[in-house]
Amino acid sequence: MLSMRGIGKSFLGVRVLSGVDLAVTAGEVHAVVGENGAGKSTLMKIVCGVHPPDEGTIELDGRPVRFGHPLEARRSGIAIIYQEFNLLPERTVAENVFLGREPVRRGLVDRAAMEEATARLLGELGEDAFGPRDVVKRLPVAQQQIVEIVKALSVDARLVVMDEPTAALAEHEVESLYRLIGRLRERGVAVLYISHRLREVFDLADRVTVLKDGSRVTTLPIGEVTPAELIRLMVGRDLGAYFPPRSARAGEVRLRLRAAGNRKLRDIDLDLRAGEIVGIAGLQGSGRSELARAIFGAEPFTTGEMTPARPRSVREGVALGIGLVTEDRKAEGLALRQSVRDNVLLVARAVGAGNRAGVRDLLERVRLAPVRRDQEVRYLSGGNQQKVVLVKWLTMAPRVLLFDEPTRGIDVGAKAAVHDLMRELADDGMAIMMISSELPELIGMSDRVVVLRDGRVAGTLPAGASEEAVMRLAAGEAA
Amino acid sequence: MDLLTRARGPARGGLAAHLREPTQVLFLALLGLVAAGWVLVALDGGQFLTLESVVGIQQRSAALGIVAVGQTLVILAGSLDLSVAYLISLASLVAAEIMAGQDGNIGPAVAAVLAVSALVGLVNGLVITRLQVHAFIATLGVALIIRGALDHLYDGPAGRVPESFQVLGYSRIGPVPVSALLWAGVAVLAWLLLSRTRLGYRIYAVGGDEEVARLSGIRTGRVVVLAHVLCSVCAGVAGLLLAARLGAGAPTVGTDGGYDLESIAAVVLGGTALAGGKGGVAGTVGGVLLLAVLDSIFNQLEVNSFVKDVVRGVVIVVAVAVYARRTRGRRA
Amino acid sequence: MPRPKAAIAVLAALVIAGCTTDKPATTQSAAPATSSQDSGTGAQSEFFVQADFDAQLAMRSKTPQGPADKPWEQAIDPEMIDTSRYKKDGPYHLCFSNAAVDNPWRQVGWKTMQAEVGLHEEIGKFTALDAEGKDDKQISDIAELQAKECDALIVSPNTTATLTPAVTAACAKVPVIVFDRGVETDCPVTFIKPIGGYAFGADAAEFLTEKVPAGGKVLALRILPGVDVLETRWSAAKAVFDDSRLQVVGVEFTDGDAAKTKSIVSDYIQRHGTIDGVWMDAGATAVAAIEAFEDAGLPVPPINGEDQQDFLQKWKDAGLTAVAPTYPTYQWRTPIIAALRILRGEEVPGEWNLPQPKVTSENLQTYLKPDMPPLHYALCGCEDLPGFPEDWGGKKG
Amino acid sequence: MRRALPILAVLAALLIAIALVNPHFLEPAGFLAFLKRAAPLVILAAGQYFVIVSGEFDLSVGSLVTAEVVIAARLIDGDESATWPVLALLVVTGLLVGLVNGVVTTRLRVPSFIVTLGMLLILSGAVFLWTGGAPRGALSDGFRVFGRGGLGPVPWSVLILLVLGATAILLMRADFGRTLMAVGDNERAAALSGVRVHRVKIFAFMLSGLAAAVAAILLGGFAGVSAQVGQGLEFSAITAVVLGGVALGGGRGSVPAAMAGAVTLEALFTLLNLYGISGALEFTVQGVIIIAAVSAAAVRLPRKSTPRTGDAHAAS
Repeated sequence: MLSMRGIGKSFLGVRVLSGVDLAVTAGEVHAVVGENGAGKSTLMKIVCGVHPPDEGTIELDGRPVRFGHPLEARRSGIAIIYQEFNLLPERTVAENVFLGREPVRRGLVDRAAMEEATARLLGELGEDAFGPRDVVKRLPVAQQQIVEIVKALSVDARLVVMDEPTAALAEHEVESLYRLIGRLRERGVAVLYISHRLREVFDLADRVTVLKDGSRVTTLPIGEVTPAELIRLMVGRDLGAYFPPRSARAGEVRLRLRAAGNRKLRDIDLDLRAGEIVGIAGLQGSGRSELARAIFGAEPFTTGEMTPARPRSVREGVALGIGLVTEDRKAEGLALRQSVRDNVLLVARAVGAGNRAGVRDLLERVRLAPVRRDQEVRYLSGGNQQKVVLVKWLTMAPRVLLFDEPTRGIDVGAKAAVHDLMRELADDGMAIMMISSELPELIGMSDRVVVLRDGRVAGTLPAGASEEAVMRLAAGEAA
Repeated sequence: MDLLTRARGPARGGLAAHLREPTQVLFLALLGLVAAGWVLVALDGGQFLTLESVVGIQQRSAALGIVAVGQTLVILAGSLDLSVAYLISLASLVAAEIMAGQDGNIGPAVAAVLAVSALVGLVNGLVITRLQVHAFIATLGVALIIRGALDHLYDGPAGRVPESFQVLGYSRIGPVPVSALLWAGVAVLAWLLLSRTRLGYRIYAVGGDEEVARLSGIRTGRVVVLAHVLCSVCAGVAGLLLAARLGAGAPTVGTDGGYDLESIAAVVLGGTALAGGKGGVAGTVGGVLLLAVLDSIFNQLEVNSFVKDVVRGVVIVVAVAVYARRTRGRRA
Repeated sequence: MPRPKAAIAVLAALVIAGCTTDKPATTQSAAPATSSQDSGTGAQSEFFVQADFDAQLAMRSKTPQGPADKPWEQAIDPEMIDTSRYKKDGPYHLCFSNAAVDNPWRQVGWKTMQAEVGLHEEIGKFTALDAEGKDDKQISDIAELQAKECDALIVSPNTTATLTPAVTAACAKVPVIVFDRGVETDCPVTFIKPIGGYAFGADAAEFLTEKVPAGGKVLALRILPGVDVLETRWSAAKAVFDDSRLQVVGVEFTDGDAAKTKSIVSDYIQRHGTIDGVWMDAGATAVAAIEAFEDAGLPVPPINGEDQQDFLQKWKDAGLTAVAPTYPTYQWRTPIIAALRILRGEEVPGEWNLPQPKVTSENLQTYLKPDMPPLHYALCGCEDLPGFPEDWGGKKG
Repeated sequence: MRRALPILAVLAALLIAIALVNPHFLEPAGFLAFLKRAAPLVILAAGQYFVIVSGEFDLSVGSLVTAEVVIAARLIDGDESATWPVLALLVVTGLLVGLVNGVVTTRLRVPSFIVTLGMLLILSGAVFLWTGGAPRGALSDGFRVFGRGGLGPVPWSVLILLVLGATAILLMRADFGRTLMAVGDNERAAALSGVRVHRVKIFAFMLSGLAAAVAAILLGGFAGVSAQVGQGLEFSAITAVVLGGVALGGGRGSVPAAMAGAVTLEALFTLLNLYGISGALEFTVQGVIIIAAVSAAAVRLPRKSTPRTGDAHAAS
């Protein structure tokens, strides 16, 4: 039904996809798996008309198509459930589900029909915790996710794209989703299913396509592959991938958590030592970023102990010598329209301290020296932007530095540079905590890997642990 | 850092939980105010809810009410309109000049007013969406343009409205003036629009989250333009009403009434978020009535106008602060 | 849009006059308008009515009837009206619909009226509503007051044309007294006003023709166009200037804004080297105009102001050649007096023309009251009222 | 500075056009007189700049100017010895009004448009309530010297403008200014860098209040007491800032450009008058120019992308 050939896509010179082929037949559940950064979401956005491909062709029922707008894709019967919710919090469930194509009777929106259809879809999902008239902002996140699914289903799509649909769902909700997908399949609807959770892939999919580094590795019927093989296909990579050598010595404890918790985290025990890089692994929603934010003081711990002290605000965190390189650089790390210099000095200026005179040296150290310091940050590459964020914290000579997805969205060369810098900093005696969804990176960089699940520590693995071991702990099951 | 965390906090329990909608708070406040007015005026030796004062409240709020309903539409769409005051003056003059005291000219005059105001709204909307000018500056600029034209062409009341059209401004059916009926009509139409038509749904969507609306296939620019056209038409209708009341067109009637900022204040007082996407006509009607009742009480007690300004300012800020506390923040 | 000829005429007048209008920022002013007439005053205002002009100029020399020490009770050429049908017993409930209290003139007047009310025990109740300068609100106010069982209704209209229907409606129910601005109907029992704008404008203009040498350059400063009481002042002045050998080098609008006034005068001084006389349609910004000359290091030419204390003080201190025609605030006493007469069934003038004295260097000392605030109007007729001077913002001398 | 270039070009063109009609304009005396007249608006624009660059509005400055002048007149009441204490009080009042605006905006999370609109009503009501509807009292000569007098040929207001303008530029180069920009650009990133966002914004509002106080002192000094002195100044100031290429929404534009915007606006008024454009149509021209200037800027600089939905290449 849908066939894509030779799809390629770059963003600002960073190649995200190249030469990807993908074919989906009616009534098929087709899983797309791959590590973070493998290009899955970009591929899905191309399917749904959010981004046009740079190269390659898309055919629908044998006819070439080119979607300039999500609406065009939808008119062709392609619906997507986004990873980020695309809901209006102030509107009701039904209004969200039918947004942009409200049923009309005699010129007026037919609310009854709308609500009835929504209720029916909710019923099909076995969802009775909320109804079509509930306002979305009052629903828990999991239920909002269901609204998102219902919204996609309501278009009578021939192809439904689901991007990590279960990330926020509870167990029984996942089962409803299974049933629903089964029903879609019966109706001849094709489902493109993206998930990290291999169990779901094996439960649901007819075929699976593996992506790695923006290319397709293989497409197989699900019966021809075992979970272990699939993981190997996803994560297996050139053994030549280089990570800086670990240093053996871990020094004094810089930061100690005992039974620390807040709304999202419970009973966290964790030690960060000078000279050590601790990796934090876990599935989406396991509390990885929340842990970093809590330590930093942005969303403080409310219970338990933290030594030397439990910061109640960002400024207290900074005063304790803690820095946070945030996950979303653009939304939380940088003032994009300000200069490199202004961004680098932001923390120092905000707290009225820090090593300003040494900024030139620091920029040199991270090899940003050639960049003009009055350049606006938004014109820099992702890698250089990340270095700006890093230098911002280095001006404070932090004792503990937390990295949340430090290499997301930057190219390979820049990744290596960031890795080298992190190790260099650790060797200089800094305590480093690193969150990454890319397991090879996490394992390659970390002296220890702490795995989180549902806001708790699920286990700790030593350096050099296998990706399978990490996955198993993170998923809480034998995958 | 409450900036980061408070937005996620849950709503408070108890009574507050039942009063989550600003509209409910507002109408309670309105009731309270009427009661307080009753007591205060009674203590002053007067009677608050006489036929005349009830009629007065309605007459006073009709014009502002109509403008505010229009303003609600643009604010819900995430925009705002500072040009309504001058447009009202323009509309009153266009109406009175074309009518020129002749009954037969009422039809063409009304049509001309609606056309002129729709055109102004179209310009507002296009400048905002096509030229990507911030609504504040765009409508301020259009306001200046209209003002220049008005000052250039008129230096005092002009035109004449025939007796038959003044019915709109003066007659009443029982305790309900025709002007209030007109206001109610406009409000009901706007309510229908917002709650029963696609355009209404899209106005909420665009104001709530332009990106979500766009991804849902909504042509966001077109929605903003239409909202502006409707808002300006409302201002035009208010201009017609004022022309009927004044018996002539007046180049200062809009600005004297302060309809630009006051209509925005009434909308916000009604619980509609200035950022858009949240609120509705019911709140605006309540907001306008609250201001009118406040005015009426002050009038009865013969409080001077400066106290009124102070109280009005405080009421608006406090109301919005209360709504801000009450509403849960959006997903961060 | 069809446009009546009158409006085109106004438009032409405006263009020719090269007017400027209200904006907050100070600006340099327009070049003097080119004009077909040598006097530079532009076309005559559409508000100009020759008969009224003649009548008002004539009234200036007539002796008003009534007590000389109470000009607010005097009337010029009164045509008395029988009011016996309104006669009733007290105590009375008087109502007042005020246009606004938004400038010092109205402020002083309003204080004076309230004090006048206090003088009369037979007034049981006095209800006043302030329309805050909004026509629409005044219309509602008048409607609301009719319901309050007023024995008489006093109206100070915000604008002439637009308040007419409301006043007409009120006439059917209560005796109505209109003052300051008029309405376009005869239905009120009496209309109280000083002689009027023609007299004001002519007084000032005649003074300038007398004091400024022939061929001298005169600058005319107006507040804003389109206000009837101000238009008459200018049209009278224009008539006088057109008849004289003075050269009007500019007619500018100041919005009553002191900063703008000062800027305009400075610009004219800069451009013409000197200005030989300044005519103003209202005195509020006269001091600012004077300061423009002072700041330029020039002697202040003959100028007119109004009876505000700051101008009178400046006049005295700087020894100016000046005159101050007035629009007396004591007219705010008269409506109360008229209302009581009407309710007692006594005759009142149908059109109550109050005397309109002017302040000259001879009588300046009588009107100058240093203990009063600078924006106080000297002709308030309030000196004998209880609460004077504190209630008017003055200090006890 | 680079972004200030277009507005400077427009300004230069306007000044040349004025000089063609009025050669006297380019003489020192003529130009100083022009600057003197422009000074209050330029100072207000600088104050408004701080608020706008932090992503907020201040609609209260116009009525604050009026209130300050009326307060000064009533308190000084012609008494020379009261001059300095009252000047100090005016400055404190300006700062205080800014403080309230800022605190209500940040702590109570009321949009600044509404807060300052409320403040506008409250100030104009309260001050006339206090004086009984019209200004009372008189300003002393000592007070008026700042708006009227000069140091030799140079008016005080021009000197004050230069000092305040330089201070504003320095302030924007200092830590405060840089963090203020960052707050206006990305409030969340600033907060996560330890910036006290509330405090920085409150300070911006206080600077706007201070600018209004100084503008009031200059305007009151120039022409004396008047109830209309501040009318419409809030819109003029915002217009001037926007004309200088400063984006509403925050994080973009420079303070010299904002001040240049104010001078340009003033030059535009002057020019329109000089060329004898009917005073009325002047507004029309003004409106067209403002929309044209801002839309030209918008077309050059595409709208700030919303970080909410994330960006494409950050996702897998």
